[in-house]
Formats: sequence, C-alpha cells, structure tokens
Amino acid sequence: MNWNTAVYIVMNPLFALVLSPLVLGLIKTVKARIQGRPGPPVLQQYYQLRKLFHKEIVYSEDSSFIVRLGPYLGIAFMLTASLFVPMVFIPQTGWFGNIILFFYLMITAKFFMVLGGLDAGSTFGGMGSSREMTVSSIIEPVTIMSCAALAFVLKTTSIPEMFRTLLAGSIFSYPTLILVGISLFIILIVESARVPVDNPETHLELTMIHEAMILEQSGPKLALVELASGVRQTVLMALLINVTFPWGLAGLAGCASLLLAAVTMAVKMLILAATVGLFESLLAKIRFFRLPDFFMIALFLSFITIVFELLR
Amino acid sequence: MDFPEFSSGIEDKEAVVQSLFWVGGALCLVATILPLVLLFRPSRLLRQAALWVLLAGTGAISAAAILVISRSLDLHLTLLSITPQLALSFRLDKLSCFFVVIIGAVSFCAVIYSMTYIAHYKSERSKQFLASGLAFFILAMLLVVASSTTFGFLFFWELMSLSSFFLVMFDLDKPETQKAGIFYFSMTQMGTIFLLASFLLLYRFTGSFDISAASNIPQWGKGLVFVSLFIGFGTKAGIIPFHKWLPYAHSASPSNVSALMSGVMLKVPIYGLVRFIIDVFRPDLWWGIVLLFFGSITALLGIIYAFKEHDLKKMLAYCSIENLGVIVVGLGLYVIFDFYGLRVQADLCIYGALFHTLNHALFKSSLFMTAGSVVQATGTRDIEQMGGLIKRMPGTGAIFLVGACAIAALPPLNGFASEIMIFQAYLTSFSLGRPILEILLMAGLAALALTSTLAAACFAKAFGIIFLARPRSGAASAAKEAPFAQLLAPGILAALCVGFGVFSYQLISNVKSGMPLPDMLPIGIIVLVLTGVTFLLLLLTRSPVRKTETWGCGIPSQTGKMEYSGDGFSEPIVTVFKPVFRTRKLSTREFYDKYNSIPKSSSGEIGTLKFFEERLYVPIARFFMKIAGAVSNLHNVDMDALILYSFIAVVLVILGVGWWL
Amino acid sequence: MQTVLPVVYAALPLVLILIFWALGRHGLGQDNRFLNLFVILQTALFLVATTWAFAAFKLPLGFLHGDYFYIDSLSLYEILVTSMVFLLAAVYSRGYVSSLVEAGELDGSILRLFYGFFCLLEMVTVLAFASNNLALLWIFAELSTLFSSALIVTLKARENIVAALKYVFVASTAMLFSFIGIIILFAVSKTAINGGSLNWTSLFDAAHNMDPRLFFLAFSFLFLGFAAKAGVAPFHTWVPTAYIRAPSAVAVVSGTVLNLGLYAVLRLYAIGYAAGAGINLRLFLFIFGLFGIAVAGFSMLKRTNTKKIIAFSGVESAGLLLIAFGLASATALYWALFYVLGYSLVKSLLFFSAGIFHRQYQSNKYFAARQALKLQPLASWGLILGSAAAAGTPLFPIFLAKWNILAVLGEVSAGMLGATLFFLLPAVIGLGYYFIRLFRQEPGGEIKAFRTPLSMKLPIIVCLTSILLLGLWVPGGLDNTLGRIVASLGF
Amino acid sequence: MMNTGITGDLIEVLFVLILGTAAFVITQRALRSLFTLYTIQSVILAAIAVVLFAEHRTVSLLFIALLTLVIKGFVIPAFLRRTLVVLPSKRDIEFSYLTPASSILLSAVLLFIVYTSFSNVAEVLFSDRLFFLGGVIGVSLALMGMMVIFSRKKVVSKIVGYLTMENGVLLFGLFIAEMPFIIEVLIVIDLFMLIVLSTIMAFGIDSSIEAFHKKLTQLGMRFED
Repeated sequence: MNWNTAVYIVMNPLFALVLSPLVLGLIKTVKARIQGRPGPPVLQQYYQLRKLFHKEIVYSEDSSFIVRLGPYLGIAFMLTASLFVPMVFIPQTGWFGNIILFFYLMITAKFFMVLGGLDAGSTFGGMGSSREMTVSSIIEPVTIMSCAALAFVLKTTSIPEMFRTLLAGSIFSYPTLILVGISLFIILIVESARVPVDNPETHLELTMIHEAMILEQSGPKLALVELASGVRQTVLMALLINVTFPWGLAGLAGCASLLLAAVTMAVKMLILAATVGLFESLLAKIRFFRLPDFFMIALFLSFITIVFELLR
Repeated sequence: MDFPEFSSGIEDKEAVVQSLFWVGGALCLVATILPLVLLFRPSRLLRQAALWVLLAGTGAISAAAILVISRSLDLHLTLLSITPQLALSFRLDKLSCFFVVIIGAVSFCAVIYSMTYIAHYKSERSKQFLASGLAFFILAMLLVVASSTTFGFLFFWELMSLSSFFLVMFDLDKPETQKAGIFYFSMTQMGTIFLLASFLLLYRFTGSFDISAASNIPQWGKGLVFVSLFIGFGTKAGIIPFHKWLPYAHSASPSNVSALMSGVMLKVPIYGLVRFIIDVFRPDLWWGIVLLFFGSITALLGIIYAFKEHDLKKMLAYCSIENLGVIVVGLGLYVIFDFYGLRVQADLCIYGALFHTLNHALFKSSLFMTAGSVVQATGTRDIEQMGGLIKRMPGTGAIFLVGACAIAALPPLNGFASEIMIFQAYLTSFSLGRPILEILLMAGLAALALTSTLAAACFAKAFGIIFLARPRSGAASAAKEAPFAQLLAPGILAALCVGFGVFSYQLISNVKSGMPLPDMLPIGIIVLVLTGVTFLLLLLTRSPVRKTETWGCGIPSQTGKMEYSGDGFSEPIVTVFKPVFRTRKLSTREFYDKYNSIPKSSSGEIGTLKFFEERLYVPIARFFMKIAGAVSNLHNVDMDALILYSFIAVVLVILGVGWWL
Repeated sequence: MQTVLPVVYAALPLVLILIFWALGRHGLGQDNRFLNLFVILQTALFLVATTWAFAAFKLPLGFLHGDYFYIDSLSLYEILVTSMVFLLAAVYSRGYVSSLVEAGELDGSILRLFYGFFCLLEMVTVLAFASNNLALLWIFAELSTLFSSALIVTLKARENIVAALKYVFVASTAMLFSFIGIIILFAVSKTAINGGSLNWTSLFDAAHNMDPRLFFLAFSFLFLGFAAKAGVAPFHTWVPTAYIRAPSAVAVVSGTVLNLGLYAVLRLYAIGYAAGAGINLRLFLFIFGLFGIAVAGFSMLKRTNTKKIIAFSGVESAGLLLIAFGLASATALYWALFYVLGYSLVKSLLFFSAGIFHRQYQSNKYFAARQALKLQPLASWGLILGSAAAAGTPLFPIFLAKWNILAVLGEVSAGMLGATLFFLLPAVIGLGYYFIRLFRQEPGGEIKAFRTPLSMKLPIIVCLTSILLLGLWVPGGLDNTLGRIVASLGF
Repeated sequence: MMNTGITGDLIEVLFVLILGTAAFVITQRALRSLFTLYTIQSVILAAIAVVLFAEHRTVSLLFIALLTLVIKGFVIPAFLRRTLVVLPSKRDIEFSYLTPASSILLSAVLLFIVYTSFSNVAEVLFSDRLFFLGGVIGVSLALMGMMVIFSRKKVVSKIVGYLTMENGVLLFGLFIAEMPFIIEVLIVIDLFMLIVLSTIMAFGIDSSIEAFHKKLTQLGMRFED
C-alpha cells in the first residue's frame, strides 16, 4: 500500500464524515427558506451531534447486543462504503471501487440498523424496519440497473475507473449519462430517506420509515446512526456529482490540488444539497404503496440508457 | 492405514485417495448397519458408535476429495460390476470431488449435530432408524456425485431419493407428513423418470452408459436430452414450477435431515447439471436462455414465497429454492457467455455458480441446524410464537445471525462473495453485442437484484422475529440453549461462511487467476478496524447507560402480543407483490327456498392462493385421478362386463389381424 | 437317472393325493401341521430335484422320445422359479392356514382338499413348463386354472366363488381362442414339417420354412389365451378379483401361473422371430404391453386394497415383459428372464406380508392398518421394501432388469420409450401413494397384536434376503443359464 | 373337390343348422330348452364329422364323432339337466348389454368380420371354399358363444355359452387340420372337468354357503369325498 492509497483511505471517509452534517444542515435551511421560515443555522447538525455525544444511553430492557452493536457496524460499513467513491482525488490502487460491493456495503449497514429497530420490541421500530426493508428491496433493482447502465456506458465496474474515464472525456461523449444521473438522483432521494419517499422531519406514524426505525437509539449511539445516514447521503451525492460533473476531481494527490479539489467538491456538494432541498419542497410525500411507481421511472431511465448504449 | 509422504509420486497419492475413499465408504456402510444390528433391543451405545463411525467415514471421504482437488488427480475406480456393462464405477476428478467435499464436509457437521439432536426423539427404535437412515443417505449422496456411469448415477440417485424419502416420513405421527411424503415421492419419481429417459436416450445415441461418452449426438437428440435432464434435475433442485415438494418435505423432516437435504441434496442435481450440460455436452444458446429464465423466476418467486412464510423451516426451504435459482442463473449465464466466447464472464459465472453452491451448502445447513435447535427448544415451527430467543439461546442466535447475513448476501460474507461474481458477469456483459439477448439479461439482472435484497429483508425479518424483542409465547420464554454439539456443528459452518467470504478473492485466485473481483480481505479488515475505532472513541465519551422499558406511547407494560409480528413485517412487501400473493375467496350460501330469499347457511373463506399447487399440481393430479377413476371403474363390474372386454379385444384382434394380413 | 424328474414331478403329487384321500376326514386328516408337512416335503423335493437337474444333467432332456416332455434351460429355469415360490408358500401356509382355520375362515374338513389342490397345482404348472407339445401345454394351463380356482373357493365366502368363476370364465374363454390358434399353427406347421407337429423343438427347427403371415395369424389367436393366463390387459380382469379373494399363500402360487402364460408367449415369439414375423409380432406385443402398463398404472392410483394393488403391479410387469419380449434382443430377453425371477420373489414377499396384515387386521384395506409398524414390523418392512422393489428401486433386481430393458427399448424407438416411461410413472406413484397412506394411519386405540408364527416370517426373510442379493449380484450360475436360454431361443 | 356332390350339400345344410341352433342358444330363455339346443348342436357336429369321414376315410374323425356324441350329446346335457333340479328358477330371462335381437344382428356382423379377416389367407390355410366356410363358421360360433356368456345372467346359461364356444373350436378344427386324436380327448376331458367345477360353483352364487353345501349333498357331490 503506497502513500497515495494511505492518504486516500484516511481522507475520503473523513471528508464524507465532516461534510455530511453540513450537507444535511444546508438541505434543512433551503427547505426552511422555501417554506418562509428562517430555519436552523446551517451548522445546526454539528451542534446536534455534540449534544448527542454528551447524553446518556438508554437501552430497552428487552433489547440484546444487537441494538448495542448495530450503530458501530452501521457507521463502520458506511465509512467503508465511502472509500468506494472518490470524492477528492482518484487513488491509484484498485482493490476497492467495485460498484456492486459499494451498494451492498450500504445494504449491510442498513441490515444492522433494521435489526436494531426490531430489537427493542417496540411497534415503531418494527414498523420502521419493515418499511425500510421494503423500500430498500424494491429500489435495489433500480440501483443495480443504474450500476449496469454506468458499467455499460463506461465499460467498467469500478467507480474510480469510471471517474477516470469521465475525466478523460467530456459529458458530450456520454450523453446517456444524464439519464443515469436522473436515476441516481432518485436513488439518492430514496436512500437518504427524503420526501417524497420518507419524511425525515416527522415522527408521525403514517410517514415515518427511517426515523421510526432508529427510535430506540439514544445518546452517542444515535449520533453514530445519524452520522451514518449523513455519510450515506454524502457518498451517494458524490457519486451522482462525479458521474454527471466530474471536473474538479484531482487525478493525483498533491497538497495544493487536493485542497482545490476538496473545495470544488464541497461547493458542488452544497449546490446539489440545495437542489435536493428544492426538490423536496416541490414534492409532496407519496403514499407508501405508490412508491414502486416512482422507482419505475428510475428503472426505466436506466434501462433506456442500456438500450441506447447497446444500439449505439 | 499408513500415509506415504505427499512428496512422492502421483501413484502413491492415487493409492492414498483410493484407500481413503473406500475406507470412508465402508465406514458409512458400517454406520448404516450398526444401529440396526440390535433392532429389537435398541442400544444407545451402538447408535453413538455408528455416528462416530459415520463421522470418520465422511471425514475420510472428504479428505480423499480434498487431496484430489489439491493435486488435480483424476481417478477411476470400480466398486462392483453387476454385469460387464452395469458397473458401479466412480470417477474422482476435480468437479466431482468438489461436490464430494461439499457433501462430506456438511455431512460431517450434520453428524456432529445429530449426536445430541437424535436424543430428543422418544422412541428408541426410531432413533436407531434415524441414525441408520442418515448414514445411508449420506453415503448415497456421496456416491451419486462420484459415479462415472449413468447407471451408477441413477442407481445411487434413487437410493438417495428413497433414503431421504424415508427420512422425510420419519415423523409418522405428524399429520402433515402424509402430504409431504406424497408430494415428495411423486415429484421425485417424476424427476427420476425424466432422468431415466435422458440417460437411456444418451445410451441410444452413444451406446454407452459412461457419463463422459456423450459426444456425437444429433442435434434434436441433444435438445431432447437437455430438456429431459433439466426437468429431472430441476425437480430435485426445486426449480419452479417443480418445486412444490421442497417446502413440505423440508419442514416435515427432522432438522438434521433437512439440513442435509437442503444443504447438500439439492446440490446433487446441480452437480448433474454442471456435469452433463457443461462438462459433457457443448451446450446450445437456447439452453442457456432456458436455464436463465427458469433460474431467475425460481430465485425471485422463491424468495417472495419465503418472505411470506412464517413456518421457520418452510421459510428456509423456500429460501433454498431461491438460492438454487441463483445457481441455475449462473449456469445459464455461463452457457450464454460461453456460446459467444466471452471467456472472462463465462468463467465468472461458472465459478460463481459453483462457489455459490458451496456457500449455500454452508450457510443453509448452518441455518437449518440452528433452526432445528430453535424448534426443539420452543416446540413450534411458527416464528410468530418465538421471539426473544437471543437472550435464552445466545450461541444459537449468534450463529443464526452469521448464517442470515451470509444468505442475505451481505459483504464480506460468502453469500455475497459468490453472488457478486454473477453480478459482475452481468455488468460486464456489454461486449456481448446482441441487443435482444442483452435486454433479456438485464431483465434477469433486475430480478436477481430484487432477489438478493428480498433475501436480506427476509432474513432481517426471520432473525428479528425469532431472536429479538420479547418472547411471544410461553414456550419461547422457557427455551433453553442447545447442547454443545448442536452449537459446534453450525458454528463450524458459520465460521467457514465468514472465512470463505473474507478470503474469497484469495480462494478464487487460487483456482482461476485474473478474475475481476474485489478483494474482500481488506474490506473485512477495514470494517473491523473502523468498528473497533468507533467503539474505542465512544468509550471515551463515557456516557452513562440506563436500562428502561421500551417506549410504547405511554402504555405502561408492553407484552409480547403488542410487538410487531412477522406477518406485520412482511405486510408491505406482500402488498407490493400482490399479484404473486393472490387471495382466493370462497363463499357458499344455501337457501331454504328456491327463490334464494331465505338464507339457510353460508360459509366463506379467504386464503392465499397457492398458485402452483392449486393451478398446476392439483389440476394435473386431478386429471390423472380422473383417468385413474375411470379405469378403476372399469374393473368394478360383474363378470358379464369382464367377458365383454375380452370379447371386444378378441374381435378387435381379429379385425386388426385381418386388416394387417 | 433322468427318470427321477418325472417321478418327482408327476408321481409324487399323485401319491400324496392318494395319501390325503386315505387319511380320511377325521383326526390327522384335519391336522394342518401334519398335512402341511407332506406339502413342504413335496415342494422341497421339487426344488431339490430341479436344482439337481441344473447341476447334474446335460440339458436338454427329453422324455417319451422327447415328443411330449422335454426340458431345456428355459423350462428348467421356469420350473426352478416355480418350485421356489411353491416351497416358500408351503412353509408360509403352515402358520397361515392354521390361523385361517382358527379364525373359522377355512373349514378343517376342507384342509385335505386344499393341500391336495395345492400339490396338483404345482404338478400341472411344472408339467406345463416341461411339455414339449403346445397342446399339452394348453391342457396343463387349463388345469392350472382349474386347480387354482378350486383353491380360491376353499375359503368360506360367496365372494370367493364369484372370484373363482370370473377367473375360470375369463381365462378359459380366452384359452379357447388359443386353441383355435393351436389348430391354425398345426395347419401352418404342415407346410413346413411333414405331417405337422406342435412340438416346440420341431416348430423351432422348421420355423424358417413357415409362412410368416400365417404364423402371425396363429400367434395372434394363441396369444389371446396365454395373455389371459399371464394377466395381460384387457384379459387381466380376473387377476385383481382372484387375488384379493384368494388366501395369500394361494395368491403367491397363482403368481407362477402368470409366468406360465408369459413363458408360452415367449416360446411362440421365438418361433415367430425365427419364421421372420418379428416385426409384426413386435408391434402386436408392444401394443398389448403398453396398454397393459397404462391400465395397470392408472388403476394403481386409485387403490384401497393391498392385495389388489399387488395384483395390478403384476399386470404392469406382464406388460413390461411383453415389451421386453417384443424387442427381440439378447440383452432385453436376458433381463426379462431375470425380471421373472426377481418379480416372482418380490410378489411373493408382498403377498406374504399382506397375508400377515390380513391376519392382524382381518382386512386388506389400507385404512384398517393402524399402528402397522409397531404391531407387525417385519411384515411392514416387507411391504415397504417389497413395494420399493416392485417400483424398480435400485438395490433390488427389478431395477437392473427395468434399466436394461428400457435401454434396449430406447435404442429401438425413442417414442416407445417415452410412452412406456409415461405410463410407468402412475404405477410407481400409485404404489407410493398407497403405502404412504397405509403407514400414516391415525394410531387409534390399543390393538391386540397378532402373534406371527415363525413359519410365516421365514419366507419373508428369505425373499428379502434373496432380492437384496439379486439386486447387486447376478450369480455366475444364473448368468450362465440366462445366457444359454437366450442363445437357445435364437436371439 | 367337395363342392360338387352330395356330401358338400349335406355339410352346407348342417352349417345352416348349426348357425340356427346358435341363434336359438342366444335367444332361448328356458334353461331346459337351452340344454336341448346344445345337445342338438353337438349331434350336428358329430354328424359333420361323420360326413367328413365318409369323404376322407380318416378313422380319427369317426372317433371324434363318437366322442362328441357321447360326451357332448349325452353326458354333459344329462349332468346339466340334473343340476336343474336344484335350481330355484328354471328360466334365464335377463339379458345384459345386448337384447336377443341385437345379438342376432351382431352375430351376422361377426360372421362378416371373421370372413373378411380370414379371406386373405383362405387359399393357403384351407383346402377349398367349403372348408373355409367351415372355419369361418367355427370361429364365429366361438364368438357367438362368448356373446352368450356376457349377455346372459345365469351362470348355467353362461356354461352353455362356453360349451357353444367349444363346439365352435371343434368345428374349426374339423375343417382346417386333422389334429392328433389324443389331443382331442384331452381337451374333452378338460372341458368336462371345467364344466363340473363351474357348475358346482354356479350354485354358490345364488345361495348362502350352508344352502350351497346342502345342495351339493343333494346332488351327491361333496367337497370332502
């Protein structure tokens, strides 16, 4: 393992970790502004985390080691997954980056969250877990199809390779990527539990999915869970950004270029976050059982991409 | 037996393998007979001795097979020539030994498991039968895959079917056994008939019973043999629509047997498919498409059915159907890619399918064993009656969790390690250049993706409902941890699941280098390190910990009844897949008067439509029974009619002969 | 030395009949164990003589100038099978008939008659196999109908009379057509042999001079009767009724009568094949064989009576054997003959076990058999393994035979193979379906176990052991004999 | 050679008579007349044998005629009549599957079928047309006997049907080939035993077991002796 990789391994997750509360905060702010409220400060999420880290942990008497272990595993798998999407620069070695493994690592993180939701025996947790699993099951074909579309367009299954290819060309050489981009955007919405799929703001029984599932988590454990969701969102956003607009990504690691790339990425990320916030504000929550229709759009687009690519 | 140094010549190794193989087989046979020796005075000692002998036997055979694989040997052995053409001959090459290892290793663990599991049956005599039947079943399976002739293959295949049939019928007291038995027997026999047909067709074209002799066959014959083989093997492997026996049989049989049936016996038809379709023949494109199509359907429907099931063992059985579907998808893709010369993808698929075969054997038998312990501890198979078991059976629960993660294809465990190979092949199929076929492949890909996350959902539910939260019944709260042997056996398998997952890249590279696969080892290390680091960091916060009741919206003391149930958990997905779970409503009303205005009685029933059973199996069975009824009625007559039959036959013969002359 | 055979085969039973007659109605004449001893003696002597003939004599043997009696390998093989089955049945009767007498189902005064017919049946069956003359064979076959129906009537029930009458009428009306066939064959033989002949040997030697068309005509008439004896559909109708009414020991020995019919068909087919009528005859046999398998298979799906399902299994194997004969191949014939041996043992095993069940439950219906595995373990396993064997499971001889016969069939015609397999399936499933239901009965209350005497267990054990042996090992002597038979029939 | 001359005409007349008796056997309801018809049929058969003897001078034909006359003309009918004593009903009025009229029609069809079936091999198998006709009538007679068996209810009438079949076979034998005499004898003996047995059993059908045994005693037949 050379220094390039070492830097990457440390830096990429850290970048996601640090940036994710900001992204979350920005989305909230954007939404608040559109609703005509001042909204919380952009940095509110950081305060939130600090507060949580100082609170006590409350466990249910009925819970087992699962609920205790879940958050660790969740964040660990999430951060591992974040290694797969270069956010600042593209490393040279290639043992990570497989797009399928990337998505499955995220599922693994989710799997332990779901078990955590079931552990306490609370009805809320059960309901949240059940819905989370449902949504993630039916979005999976879309996800894999988008992966396939990416692979078909860029002729590789490694995410860093994809980015490298993209950097070498221009968006005009891969027009179909716009379609994939829309798919990825939908996946992003779904995976980060946003309107119209989920409503992160409420704990109402009718709408809640993700938030209900983590209801029994508390204190630092909740912070870990929140962080993990944040990282998930950030990483997916990074993927979307780099697929549709990779420029600014550093090909090689040098101190200056790294800094530049990091800033560029952060800016792009914030723009996307604002878009997400806007998007969320424009749409109403979809009924739970209408979700498959919504996902079908993404599936269709990925499929169209593949067909396009095949006929080209 | 003395072991010559492995460094010596190849002949010595062959001799070692040979003697290990024979000794192992003989030990299994001894283990079959031993418990039955004193049938009328059953002795525990003999039974345990038999199990130890069986353990040694499976161990020896596995060792032989591993030796063959590691040294790339190719041995031909003959046990017995009934006549010169009908020999029970064996061929130990890499492929067959791969399956021998699977069977041997899983059986090894199953035998360990049985040591204490068998003890919970009441009747002494039935315990002896179970031990003996187990040994015979294992021996038969081992010899099927080792057979080098179609004759031997079918010979041991039938023995395998028969012995497993007896094992399924073992719990004769249970009413559902009859249904399971009838389904299993009929379907198995149907499968055997198709296999028989294809073997005999092969003989017609090649004039030989040798498996590897099937080279120059006319095209139509090849197709016919393929279809017949596919139905034959598909029936045994539980390929939808030939799957219906599987959930019944697996849930009715003792758990050590279901572990073997699901973990191992289902792999035997896979061996057959691989051997015949890929090793012996040069497959056509449409074979691949057929395999892919049925594999995808099987995988998807299998897991959807599994998800709805709340009988623990039935759920696992449906899940086996799903996994077998995945394996068949791999084989189908291999055929397609191989046909178009995409070497890398083809290799990915075939090795992926084989690896998944191994992996499924490991995690599924581990799951069945732990499930068996759970069923034994709670006395029910209904997961709605369970709950909270992880605190009562922590070992079992932990092992089940590993198995569940593996089967849910979560990295870095082995289930994912093999599924990714197939995904990888799908995703890199862009160089195929056949748009229509490609679109078909993408449909398959979507189905496979759905399958694998549904599996995750399914096992999240299974683990959550069985082991987490509060007990939902008295039996569950009184459950006790299983004895050591029943933890050891699935524990070994679970450890292998982790090992084969984390070291999958290294393992595969050993067999075939240059596969475009991710290395799971660093992933595993990173996850471990990150977990550790987070754990340590969190320790630093030194947050106080408090234990309290689960929040229940203000309800003071919640009971197990208020928890989210298994059916509740699966409800959303069931709703999404409404077309699959069609409900059947039956209502009948009777009236006193002919104008249907004064109701007399009415009855109604709503249930899930068991589509394949009610729309496919039952109509066919009914059709056959109708014919059978008609034919039987022809016999329930007086003498006049019998003479009339003879008379008609005589007149017809006279007519026919006159016409012929 | 050779004269020992006619002495044993023909004189011994007649002497026994005289002894029985002399014993009178009282005392020893009503003592089952005493009478049974004689029968065991006779059947054992038959078996010893036959085995000895195999070992010591150079076949073929001719008696009365070889015109009327003539024993070659095939005959001796069939005689061996027959006498084996009879010996087993005789031993079995020792306990079985006692139990019948105790239960009042068999009158003590009829015992002498019963055993007398038993001995006579063995005599005529063996003599039929030993006949060189077709007409003589016909007579003995008729007599065997007579004696076995007489054995059926010995049980005191009206249904037995009905069953016996069905047997007599179905079999003998068909046999009359056989006689027409004999007449035609005689006429045909006149074209080839000076003065005509009905001797197997002469017919076989002169076969190539016969007109194949005429032989076909003769064969088709001859077939009708022997098909009825062999239980070939649609002349099989007497088989199920006769078998369920007959006492198990009688049902077992009636099985040899089925072999008799098949034996005659085989001989005739061999001649026809030599005469060049092979193709026509093959079609003929295929049609009847397939029809038989189909009828039997579908009938087996709906059975509720143990003995009846065994009977239909016999009909099914008759169909399969016809197909095997029709193949006219050395391999198929070899295994068909092997099948005859194996199936005789399997069927005996099944009937012996069913007999114990009948003594236990006083019924042959499956739903009567409660707690069977507990009360009668040996008979239960006899039925289980026997039905597995009959269904053609490996480890048992029928699997080997079926495999080979079907392999040859596949070579001849793939379509025919498919059709046969299709119709074999319901038969196998029928067996399984029946026995699964039988052994999965609700246990019910306490049932008094029938104490099975050793004499009833012994034949079951012998049958089981021998079929397990034959399933894995074709003894050298058997292999030789079968090979010789096949060669002697000209295939 | 026999088509000309008186023997040929005579035989043709006898054929017609045989067919006539067969038709009556099919339709006759009174058991006693049924037996008489059978006797007549057997006597005609013997007559045919005698006529053939007159032409061919084969001694075995004479023996056959004699045997037929004795066994079928006297012994069997006598035995049957004796059984009639103990039968509760002396008439067999039920018919199954076929009414008498349709039976007659069917017989005609059968005759035609057998005729066409055999016509292909007639030249080879039969020495001339008359013999061919005899053979055809023989087989048809056998089939008609079978019709009697399945269309009549009483076992006794079934036995007559069987006997008719046997006559048909014999007729066929007379016209196709000269059989070794010993065989004929054996067949007749067999026939006799078969008839005795089935007659004995026939009583069992209509009565209880005790009554059956009693009736057997009346007839002087007991199983025991």
